[in-house]
Amino acid sequence: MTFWSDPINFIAEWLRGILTGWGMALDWANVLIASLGIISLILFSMMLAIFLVWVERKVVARFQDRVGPNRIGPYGLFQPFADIIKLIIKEDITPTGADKVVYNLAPVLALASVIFLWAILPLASNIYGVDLNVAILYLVATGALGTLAIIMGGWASNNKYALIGAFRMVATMISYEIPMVVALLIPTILSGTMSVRGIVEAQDPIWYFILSPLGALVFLISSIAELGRAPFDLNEAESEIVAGFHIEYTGMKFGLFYAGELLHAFTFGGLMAILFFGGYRFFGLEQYPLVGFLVFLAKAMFGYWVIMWVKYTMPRIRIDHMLAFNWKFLTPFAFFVLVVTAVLNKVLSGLDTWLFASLIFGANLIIAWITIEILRVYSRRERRLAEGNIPAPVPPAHH
Amino acid sequence: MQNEWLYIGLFLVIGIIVPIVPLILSRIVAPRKPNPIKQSTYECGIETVGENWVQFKAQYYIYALVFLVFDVETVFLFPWALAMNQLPLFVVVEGIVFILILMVGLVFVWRKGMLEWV
Amino acid sequence: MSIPLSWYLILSAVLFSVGLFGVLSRRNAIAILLGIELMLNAVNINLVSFWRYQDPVQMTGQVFAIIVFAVAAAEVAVGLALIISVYRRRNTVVADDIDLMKW
Amino acid sequence: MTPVQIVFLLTAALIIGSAVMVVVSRNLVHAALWLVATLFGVAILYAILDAGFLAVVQVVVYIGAIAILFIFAVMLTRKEMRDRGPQHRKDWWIAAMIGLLVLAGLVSVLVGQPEINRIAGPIPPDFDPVLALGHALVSPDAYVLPFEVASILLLAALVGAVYIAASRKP
Repeated sequence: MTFWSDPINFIAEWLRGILTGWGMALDWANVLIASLGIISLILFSMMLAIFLVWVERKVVARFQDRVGPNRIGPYGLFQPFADIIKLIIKEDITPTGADKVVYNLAPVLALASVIFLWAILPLASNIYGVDLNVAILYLVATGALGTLAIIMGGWASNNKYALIGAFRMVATMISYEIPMVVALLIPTILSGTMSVRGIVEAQDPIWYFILSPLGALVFLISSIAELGRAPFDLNEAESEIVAGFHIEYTGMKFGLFYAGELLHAFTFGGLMAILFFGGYRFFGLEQYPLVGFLVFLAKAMFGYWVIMWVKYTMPRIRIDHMLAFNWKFLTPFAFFVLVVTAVLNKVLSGLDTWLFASLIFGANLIIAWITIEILRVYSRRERRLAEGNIPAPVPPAHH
Repeated sequence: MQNEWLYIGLFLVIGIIVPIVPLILSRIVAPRKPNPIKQSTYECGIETVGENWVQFKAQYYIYALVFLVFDVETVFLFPWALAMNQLPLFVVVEGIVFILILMVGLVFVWRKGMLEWV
Repeated sequence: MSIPLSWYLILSAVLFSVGLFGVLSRRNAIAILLGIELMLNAVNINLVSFWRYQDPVQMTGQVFAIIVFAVAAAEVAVGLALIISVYRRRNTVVADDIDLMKW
Repeated sequence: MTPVQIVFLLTAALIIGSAVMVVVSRNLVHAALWLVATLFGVAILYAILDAGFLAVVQVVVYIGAIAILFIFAVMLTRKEMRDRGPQHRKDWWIAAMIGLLVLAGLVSVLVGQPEINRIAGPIPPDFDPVLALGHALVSPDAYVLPFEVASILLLAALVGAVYIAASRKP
């Protein structure tokens, strides 16, 4: 085994040789090597989060026709480090009446629940934490911990805005978790496995984006809501509840929430790439060393960019509209797509791969067309109703 | 099997420790000069009135309720999704019946007007 | 797997008793439901450990555990809905004060 | 003592300790958070028992849904029971006696059993518990009826709970 084809395992083998050579028991050597691997994986994700601060600020600046950070370092690249130093040396204020333990635990849990996701993320065909056979449900479970962190933070701050923000955020997250889980069922059905690595390997000739574009769309929408980003950022809603559940958090504790949010967005981009866009695969290029890793990062960054694109383009939606959109449209729609995919996958399974793909893609197109037609008829009716009820707007006297 | 979970356990432990490190660093470096005004609860510039308790809409609870039932049922669908490929078509029909029963619940809640934000 | 079956069973017995104590001693109806959750979890530990220690190829224990999940979810949904409904009408969540059905 | 046994004992301490905190803590939100810790400990136990699917389902369903529902309910009914006043009945010691009695009874029954100290056999290497669970839940000659009945049970719970929670003051 040469170094370049499989660097991680090469280093692991090398370390294992050294450690057992020192007389360490093989089990403990394995645990130590696994810990080192975990620490480097987490540190990589943390460095990525720091880099993402720069990416986010630069991209939003470009969307808004500004320059963005450009003073510290080339293209402002060192800006996030300045931010971190600032966050660390800021005084940490705990409001009176806060529940100290829960208050301090919440930001840690919020960031940790995102870090936990990296345990199952296959970064390349041979760089992954663990190939869990229930990985899909594991990522739903980490989302549950994130929800818990938010409600803990909102409650422990002893602030009305924080509690309202937490309630809104949790209502959003739990509502949109249903279509997200249903969207996760679609790759599970198509590949017949819950291991993310198995799902990536199963997308051999055809990405699942082709087999289930609607599933990918549902996943994108519900993950944006899960992240609490615009247009679903009711939890922050600066103009109404100032900043939502993290209003009372200062200094590094706020920093943890912020880093968690950015890393979460990127991780969802990565999951999007893994579940629907073939993960680290790119037309056979992934056999070359490191290419798979770079391909994965590029795809994840693209997913992250789409999430940012939506965020900085759309206005905020009202909370009743948001929840109604989920329960009255997205959830039934996701279940419908799931049923159609399951039936077609079963009925057409004997066919040739490309025929299978084109039939299932066609079915998706038909569903999309029917849905859009129904929505058009419905919205026309609603508009008529609204126009009938509301009196014509009175022109303003003068400004 | 157990080795995978051992790895996950290690990951959870280290994943909790890593976010604590900057907090400890900040605890060491950052100044600490608390005073009552600084520590008062933020409320758009006015004094806080009353406790942080505010009357919540029961609507939040209804959404959580609907979510609970849906969550349990969609989790049940995962074993079905896994086993589907190796079992006859009848199994797909079972899953569809399962989903239809779920949809009856959604339609009921919808018809009752409980999904409206009143 | 070097753990004797008895460890699981005793752990689950302790958990069950703690839950039972919670159910019997608490005044708040929500706290009583919390105790019931503990008892259900004790039951589930038993089911899963019997599955593992008998014949893992027979999935009966796990299937039962899953049914218990569903029952727990249903119980919590209806129980908390009742408590909230009573709270709205009578403004109390103390189980002893909820005596509508006593006479 | 093997590492697995140490992990088990730590988990057991977590479960029992936080379960005790659930039943004694005065603040109900704290009690609910301690319940989360207990449930997480039980999830670790499932992972030790090779029931990976149940471990994640425990976190998804119990922590992600049931605990959240509990916290919501506590906050919705918080005005009246604000941690003032006694949280336990006056005759709580009777409850403690009953609890201890039940524990003693259970343990005495357990101790008499012949196979109580056996060690679990290995899982067959090519046996996938998750897949087997899927087969058991949906194949017609296994547990398909409980599977569908569970769905109807949950439907009934949803209908009943929404009906109760939605009814306004008369």
